[in-house]
Amino acid sequence: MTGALQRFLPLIVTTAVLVVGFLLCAAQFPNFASWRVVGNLLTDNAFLGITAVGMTFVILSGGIDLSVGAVIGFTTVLLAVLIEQGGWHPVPAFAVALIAAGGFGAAMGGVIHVFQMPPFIVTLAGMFIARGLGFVLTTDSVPINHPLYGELNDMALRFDFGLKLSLPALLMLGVVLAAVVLAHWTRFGANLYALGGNRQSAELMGVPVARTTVAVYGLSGLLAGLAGIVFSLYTGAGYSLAATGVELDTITAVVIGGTQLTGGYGYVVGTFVGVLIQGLIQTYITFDGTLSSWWTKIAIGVLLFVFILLQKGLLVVWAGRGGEPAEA
Amino acid sequence: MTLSAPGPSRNLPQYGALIAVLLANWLLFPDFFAIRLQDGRLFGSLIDVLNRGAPVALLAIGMTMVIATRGVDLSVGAVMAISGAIAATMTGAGWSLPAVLAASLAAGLLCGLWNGLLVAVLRIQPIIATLILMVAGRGIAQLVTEGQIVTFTSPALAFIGSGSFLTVPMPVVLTIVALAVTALLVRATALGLMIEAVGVNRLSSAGAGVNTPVVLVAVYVWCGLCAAVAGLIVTADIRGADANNAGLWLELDAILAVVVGGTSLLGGRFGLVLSVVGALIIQAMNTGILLSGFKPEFNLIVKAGVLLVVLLLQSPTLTLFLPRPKGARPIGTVKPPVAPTSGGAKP
Amino acid sequence: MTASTAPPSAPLLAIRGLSKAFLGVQALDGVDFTLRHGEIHALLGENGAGKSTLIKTLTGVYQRDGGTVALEGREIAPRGVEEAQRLHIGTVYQEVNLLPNLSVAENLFLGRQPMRWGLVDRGAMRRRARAVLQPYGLSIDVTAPLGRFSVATQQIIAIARAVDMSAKVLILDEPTASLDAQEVAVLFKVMRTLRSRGIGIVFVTHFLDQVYEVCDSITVLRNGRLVGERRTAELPRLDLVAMMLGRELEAAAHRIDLGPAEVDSRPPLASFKGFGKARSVEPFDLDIRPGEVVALAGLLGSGRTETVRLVFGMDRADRGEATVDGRTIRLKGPRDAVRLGFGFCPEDRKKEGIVGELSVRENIILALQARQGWLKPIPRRRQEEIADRFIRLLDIRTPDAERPIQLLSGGNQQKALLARWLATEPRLLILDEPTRGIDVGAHAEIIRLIERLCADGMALLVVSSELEEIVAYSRRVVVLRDRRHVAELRGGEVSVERIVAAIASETPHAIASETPATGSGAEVRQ
Amino acid sequence: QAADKKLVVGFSQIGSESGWRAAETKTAKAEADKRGIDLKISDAQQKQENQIKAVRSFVAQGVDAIFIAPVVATGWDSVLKEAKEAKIPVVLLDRQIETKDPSLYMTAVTSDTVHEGRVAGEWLAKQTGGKCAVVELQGTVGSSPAINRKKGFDEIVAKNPGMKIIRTQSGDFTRAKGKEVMESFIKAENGGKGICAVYAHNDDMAVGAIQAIKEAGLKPGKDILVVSIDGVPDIFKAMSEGEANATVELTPNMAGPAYDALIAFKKDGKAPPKWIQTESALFTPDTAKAEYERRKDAY
Ligand SMILES: Nc1ncnc2c1ncn2[C@@H]1O[C@H](COP(=O)(O)OP(=O)(O)OP(=O)(O)O)[C@@H](O)[C@H]1O
Ligand SMILES: Nc1ncnc2c1ncn2[C@@H]1O[C@H](COP(=O)(O)OP(=O)(O)OP(=O)(O)O)[C@@H](O)[C@H]1O
Ligand SMILES: [Mg+2]
Ligand SMILES: [Mg+2]
Repeated sequence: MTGALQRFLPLIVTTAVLVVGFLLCAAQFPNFASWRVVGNLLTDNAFLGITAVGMTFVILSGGIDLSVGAVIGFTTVLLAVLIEQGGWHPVPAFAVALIAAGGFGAAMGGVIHVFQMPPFIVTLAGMFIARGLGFVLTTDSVPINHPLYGELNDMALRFDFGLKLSLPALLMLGVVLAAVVLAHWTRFGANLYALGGNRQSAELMGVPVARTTVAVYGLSGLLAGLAGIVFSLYTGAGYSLAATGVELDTITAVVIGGTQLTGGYGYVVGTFVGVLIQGLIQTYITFDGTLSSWWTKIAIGVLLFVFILLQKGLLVVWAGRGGEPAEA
Repeated sequence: MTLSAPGPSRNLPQYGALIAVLLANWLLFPDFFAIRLQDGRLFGSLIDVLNRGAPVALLAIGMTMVIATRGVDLSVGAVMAISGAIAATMTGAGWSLPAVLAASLAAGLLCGLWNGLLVAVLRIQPIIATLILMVAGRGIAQLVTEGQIVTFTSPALAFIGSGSFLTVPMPVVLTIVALAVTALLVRATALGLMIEAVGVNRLSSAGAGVNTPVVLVAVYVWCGLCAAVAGLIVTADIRGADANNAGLWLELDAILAVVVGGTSLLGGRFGLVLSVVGALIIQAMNTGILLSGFKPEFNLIVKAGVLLVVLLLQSPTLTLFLPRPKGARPIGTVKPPVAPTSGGAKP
Repeated sequence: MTASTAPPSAPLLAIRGLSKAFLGVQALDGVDFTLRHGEIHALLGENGAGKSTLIKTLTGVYQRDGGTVALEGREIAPRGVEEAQRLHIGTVYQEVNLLPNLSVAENLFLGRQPMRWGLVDRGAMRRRARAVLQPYGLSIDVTAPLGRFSVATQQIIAIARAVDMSAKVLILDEPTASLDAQEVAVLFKVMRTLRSRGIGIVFVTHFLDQVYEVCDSITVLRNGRLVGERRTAELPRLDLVAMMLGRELEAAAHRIDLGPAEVDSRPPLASFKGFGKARSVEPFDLDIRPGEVVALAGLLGSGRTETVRLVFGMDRADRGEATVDGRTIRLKGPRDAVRLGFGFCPEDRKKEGIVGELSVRENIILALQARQGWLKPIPRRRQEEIADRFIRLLDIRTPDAERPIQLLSGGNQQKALLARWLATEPRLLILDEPTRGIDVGAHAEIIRLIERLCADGMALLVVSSELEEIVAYSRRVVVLRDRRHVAELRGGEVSVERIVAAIASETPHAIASETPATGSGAEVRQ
Repeated sequence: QAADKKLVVGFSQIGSESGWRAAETKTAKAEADKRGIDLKISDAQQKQENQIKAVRSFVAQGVDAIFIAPVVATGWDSVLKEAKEAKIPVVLLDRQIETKDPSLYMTAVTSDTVHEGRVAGEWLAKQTGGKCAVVELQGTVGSSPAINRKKGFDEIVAKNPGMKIIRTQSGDFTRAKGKEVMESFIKAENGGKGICAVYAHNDDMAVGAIQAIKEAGLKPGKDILVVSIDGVPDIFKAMSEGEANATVELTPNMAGPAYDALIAFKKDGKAPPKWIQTESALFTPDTAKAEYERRKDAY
C-alpha cells in the first residue's frame, strides 16, 4: 500500500503544513487557538473555498478560469438589482443568478473548445465582460435588505464546545464533499483527469472532449455563482467591484493544495487545505497587527514561498527523489 | 527559428486587426491620423498609441520569450514598480542618471534571476513562482517609497518619459531599440531555437544536450530587464514613482499582447514583432475608447468584444482554410556540400 | 445511412475509395480495404504509406475526404472514437495512447466504468481490471498510476483495453513494436481466440515473420494508394517486400567481420566500473571499444533502458566510475555526455525524443547546435544541407524539411531522431530499440548504416528486443536479467540460441512479477 | 474601570492606494503614540473581504475598539453585529456606511464626499461666471468617492445652465491614467481649445492632467483651469507654480478626533455624536506655499 501513500503524499504534506502553521500561530498569540478563530477561518474563506473547488476541476482538466472573481462580483450585483430594484424574492433570484453564472461559464467552455482558443485568454475576456456587465447594471453598491438575508445570516450550526459553523461555512463544506464524490466516483470526474493528463490520448480513448470541456467551465461558473450568493449573504450587498483579484487567490490555493497547473494531478481536498492555509496567513498578519501595507504584501509573498518550499522539501524527504511528476 | 511566427496564415490576423482597429478609431474620431510637431516632438493620437503602448510592448517582448518556454511571468508589473521606485528615490537623493539607470536595471535583473531560479532550479510552476514576486514585489516598491508618490524634478530622468529623439518620443525609441536588441539576440544566435525547443519539450531538449536551466533563467532575466525599462518609462513619464499603481495589472495586458500576437501559451514558436503588434492593438483599442467618449462603465465590455473578435480571427478552426505556411522547400533544392564534411555516414 | 439489414455474405468491414489529405500530403488516395468475419488481416506498407491514417480515418479521429465505410453492410461514419467504440470497434493506436496520470484500472475502463447506484464502483473496477490483464500474465498493482510502468507494459495494457472493448472489430497499429518474443506469443494467442469467435482483426506491423505467423490475408499500401490484397499463403516473402517497396530489396544485411583480436586490442573508448544506481540497476562493468557494437539483451523490465540511461547521464549513477579515453569523468547529465561525443536515441520517442512542434530540420540539427553552444549558430544554409542529406540518406518521408516533425509518420520520426545524432558524428551512439516501427526497407538501410558507422570507428551500444537483429550486427552481447548483467557473449558465441539460453536460464517470466517499484527507472520517465 | 491600562485599538485600513491614504495611516499611528494607545493596523489591500476578516479577528483578539475605513459603503451589518455582541465600540473613518441599524457603530469621523464635489463645483461656477465646458477625470469606476464626488459636482452643473461636462472618463485615481486620459481629451476637443476646465476626483489625477496639458503646449491654470480634491502636497506645489487653481482638502487626520471620542467614551461612558464631520476647506494658490510647508512632512 506504499503506492497509495505515494499518491496521497502531496495531500498529507499540505495538511501537515497547515497544522504546523496553526500551532506556530497559536504558540505566538494567546487568543489564537480558539474555536472562534477556526469558525472565522471557515466562514471568511467560504466563498473562496467554493470558487476554488470549481477552479480545481478546471485546472485538473488542463485549463484555467480567470473569470471567477468577476462572476462573483456580477452575481452579487445581479442579486441586489433583482431583489432591491426588481422586488424579487431572493430564492428565484438565486436560481436566476446560478443559471446565469453557469451558462456564462459553459459559453466560455464552448468557445474554448470550438475555436480551440487558449482558456487563459477566453476566460480573461470573460472576466472583462462579467465586470463590465456588473458596471452596466449599476456602479454603486446596493444594500440588500430583504428579511430572508438576515435570517440566513443568523442561521448557524453551534456546537456546545464552542465551534460555530455559519451557513457559508456549511455550504463550503458541503460543496467540498460533493466535489470529492464528483471527482472520484463519477465518469465525469475520470474524464476530467483524462483530459488533463493528455488531451489527444483522452480523445483517442473516446473521452467526450467537447461535452467535458463545456461542462467543466459551466461547473466552475456555477460554483462562482454560488460563491457570489455566499458573498452577497456575507456582505448583505451587491457591488460591481466585489471580489477583485479572487481568481489569483483561488489559483494560488489550488496550487498550494498540490494540484498541477498542467492538469491531471491533484485533489479537491488539497485545494480546501490550500484555502485554509491562505486564510491562516491572513489571520496571522492581522493578529500581528504591526505590519504596514507594504510589509503585509512582502509577508504574504514570503509566507507563500515558505509554504511552497516546505511542501517541496517534505515531498523530497518523504518520497525519495522526485515524488511528484516533473512539470516540464 | 522564425522571428515572426511562420506563415501568412499566422501573420494576417494581427496586422489586419491592427489596421481594423485604427480605422475604427478614425471613424470615431476623424483627426485620429492628424500629426503635428509640438515643441520638436511628434504630437497626435496615433503618436499617443505608440507612446502609451510602449510599456506594454516592452513587457510583451520579454513575456514572449518566457511564454515560448511554456512559462509566464506575473511579476512584471511589480518589477516595473520596483525599478520606478528606485529610480525616483535615487534621483531625489541626487544620484547621477547613469547610477540611477544602472540601479533600476540591476533591480530588474535580480528580480528576473529570482524568478528564473525558482522555475528552473526549484521547479516551481511558473505562475506560482512569479506570483510570489508579483505580491511581494509591489510591497518592496512601496517599502522604497514608503507608500508615497515620490516625485522628482531632474529633467534628465524625465527625458526618458517625455523627451524625444529626432521628434520621436523616447518611449517609442526605447521600445524599438529593445525589440531590435532582443531580435538580434535570439536570431543571430541559436538562443531562439533552444527557447522554442525547451518550450515544446523540456525532456527531449535536455536529452539533446540543451542546457535547459540556463535557457530558462536567461528568459526570465531578460523579461525582468524589459520590465525594469518599462518601469523607468512610466516613472519618468509622470515624474514620480507611484509604487502602488505603477504597472498594476499590466502583466495581464502583456500576456494578452503576446497571445494576440499569435504565440501559444503552450510554448514553442514565438514572434517578437507580432507581440509588439499585439500590444499596439490593445493600446489602439484603449485610446479609441478614450476618444470615443463612451461612458467608462462600458470600457471593459468594448475591450472584451474587440479582443474576442481579434482572437477568433486567428483561431485554428478558422485559419485552417488560409494558405499553408511559407518556407516549405522541396527536398534537395539545396545541393549537398561538395565533400561531405560531416561524414559519420557517406551517402 | 442505408439501414438495410446485412446480407449474410456482407463482409465485416468494407472500405471503398477512402481518401484523406493533409496540408501538402495525400495520405490516403481512394483506398479499398475489406475485413471478413473471423479474419486476421495484415495492413502493411512502408513508413508513411498511410496505415495509421487509414485507421484513424476509419475510427473517426480524422474526417474522411471521400469514400465509404460499411460495417456488416451498414454504412457508418463515426465522428469520433467514442462513436466508433459504440459500434464495437476497438483500436490500439500507434504509440501508446493511454493516460500516465490515471491508474491502470481507470485506463482500462475509462468511459465504461462499472457503475453502482449512479456512482463508479471502484472495487468492481479493480477486480475486473485484474481479470482483464490476467490472460497477458500481468499481475500488477492496478491502482498504480500507469506512468510508472515501462513502455512495453503500457503497450500490453492498451491492447488489453482494446480487446476487452471490441465485440466486432479489433484494430492494432504496431502493437508489437515494443514487445519481446514472450509478450508477442501471448498476444497472438489472444488474437487467435478472438478470431475463433468471429471477430475481425486489423494488424499493422513491420515484422514480416509475425505477419506470416498469424495473418490470413494481407493488404499493402504505398504512398497512400492501395497496392493490392493477397491471401498470406499465396504470397511469398520476396513478392510481399517488392509489393511494399515497389522494388526488390538488396541482399539482407551480412555480418561484419572484425576479428575479435583486432578490436579487443584497441584501448576502450569508454569503460564503466561498478557503475550503477540504487533501486535501478545493479552495479556493472562495461567496456566499449571504438568500432564495436555492443548489444544489450533481456526481457522487458530487465533494466536495459536503465543501463543505457545511466551511460548517457539521463539518470545519475550513484556508484562506480566512468572513464573516457582513460580519463575519469562525471556524468552530471546528458550535456556532459553530448560533449564527450555520446549520442542517445531514447526508447520513448514521443516523450523524450522528438520536439514535436519544431520542423524536421530543427530536430535534426538540435543536438549538433546544442553541442556547439548557443553563441555559434549553424547558418540556415548549412542546416538545410544537413537536413536534406539525412532526409535523403535515411529516406525520411516528408514533403519538406520545414514540416513539423509531429506530423510525420511514426517510423519517419524515428529516422529523424537517428539523423539528429548522426549529424553530431558521435563517437559512441546509444540506441534503445532503434528499429522500432521502422519498415523492412529502412530496417535494412539502418543496419547497413550501423555497419558503415562502425567501420568509421564509431562505437555502438544497442538495446533491442529483436534477437536476429542483434545477432546480425553485434559482436558482443550483454544479457540482463532483473536489472543485473548476467552474461556476456563475444564474437563467435553470439547467436540467438545462446542469448535466449542466457536470458531464460532462470525466472523466464520477469513480467509476471511487475510492480511499479518505487524509484525504478520507469518512474524516472514520468 | 480599566481606564489605566493601555487602550488597544484595531484599525482596518483599506490599503495604501494613494499618497493620501498612506498619510492617513501615518497620522493615525502618530496620534495613537501621542495618546499612548496601542494601535493594531490591518491592511486590506483594497479588498472588502479582507477588511471583514480583519474586523472578525480583531473581535477574536478582544481589542478595546475597532476603527474601520470602509472600502465600500455597504455590507458591514453582519460583521458589525458580531462586534456589538462582543461589546466593542466601532468608529468609521473617512467614509460613511449604509446600514439600517446605526447603533452598530459608535460614531463616524468623515468628511462629506458629496459636499466636496459641491465645493469644487461652486468654486468653478463662481470663477467662470457659471459658463464653462468641463472635462471630468473620474476615480475608479464604482468606488464610493468617485460616485459621490461626481454626484456633488453634477448638482452644481445642473444649477448652472452655462456649465456642462463635455467629457468624462475614469482615471482610476492615478497620475498615469489621469495623464493618459487628459491627453486624449485634449486631442478630442481640438487641441484643448474647447476645454475651459478640468475637474479631477483626486489631486493625483490632476497632477497627471497638468503634465498632459503642458505637453500639449497649453498653460495649465490659465488656458485650462484645474480643480481637484484631497489637498496633497504636490497639488499645493503645483498651485504655488500657478499650474493648478483650487483643491478641496480632505484632512488625513481622521484618527485624532476618533481617539478623543473613544477616550471620552471609555472614561465617563458619554457617547459622542453620530457624525464627527471634518470640514472640507477649499484652498487656492494665494495660500499654497504656506500650506505646502505645513503639510509636506505629514505625508
Ligand atoms: N496529422 C497529420 N497532419 C499532416 N500530415 C500527416 C498527419 N498524419 C500523418 N500525416 C502524413 O500522412 C502520411 C501517412 O502517415 P501514416 O502515419 O499513416 O504512415 P504509416 O503508414 O502509419 O507509417 P508508419 O509505419 O511509420 O507508422 C505521412 O506522410 C505523414 O507525414
Ligand atoms: N516486467 C516488469 N517487471 C517489473 N518492472 C517492470 C517490468 N517492465 C517494466 N518495468 C519497469 O519499467 C522499467 C523500465 O524497464 P526497462 O525499460 O529499463 O527494461 P527494458 O529491458 O528496457 O524493457 P523495455 O523493453 O521496456 O525497454 C523497469 O525498470 C521497471 O521499473
Ligand atoms: Mg503508423
Ligand atoms: Mg527499454
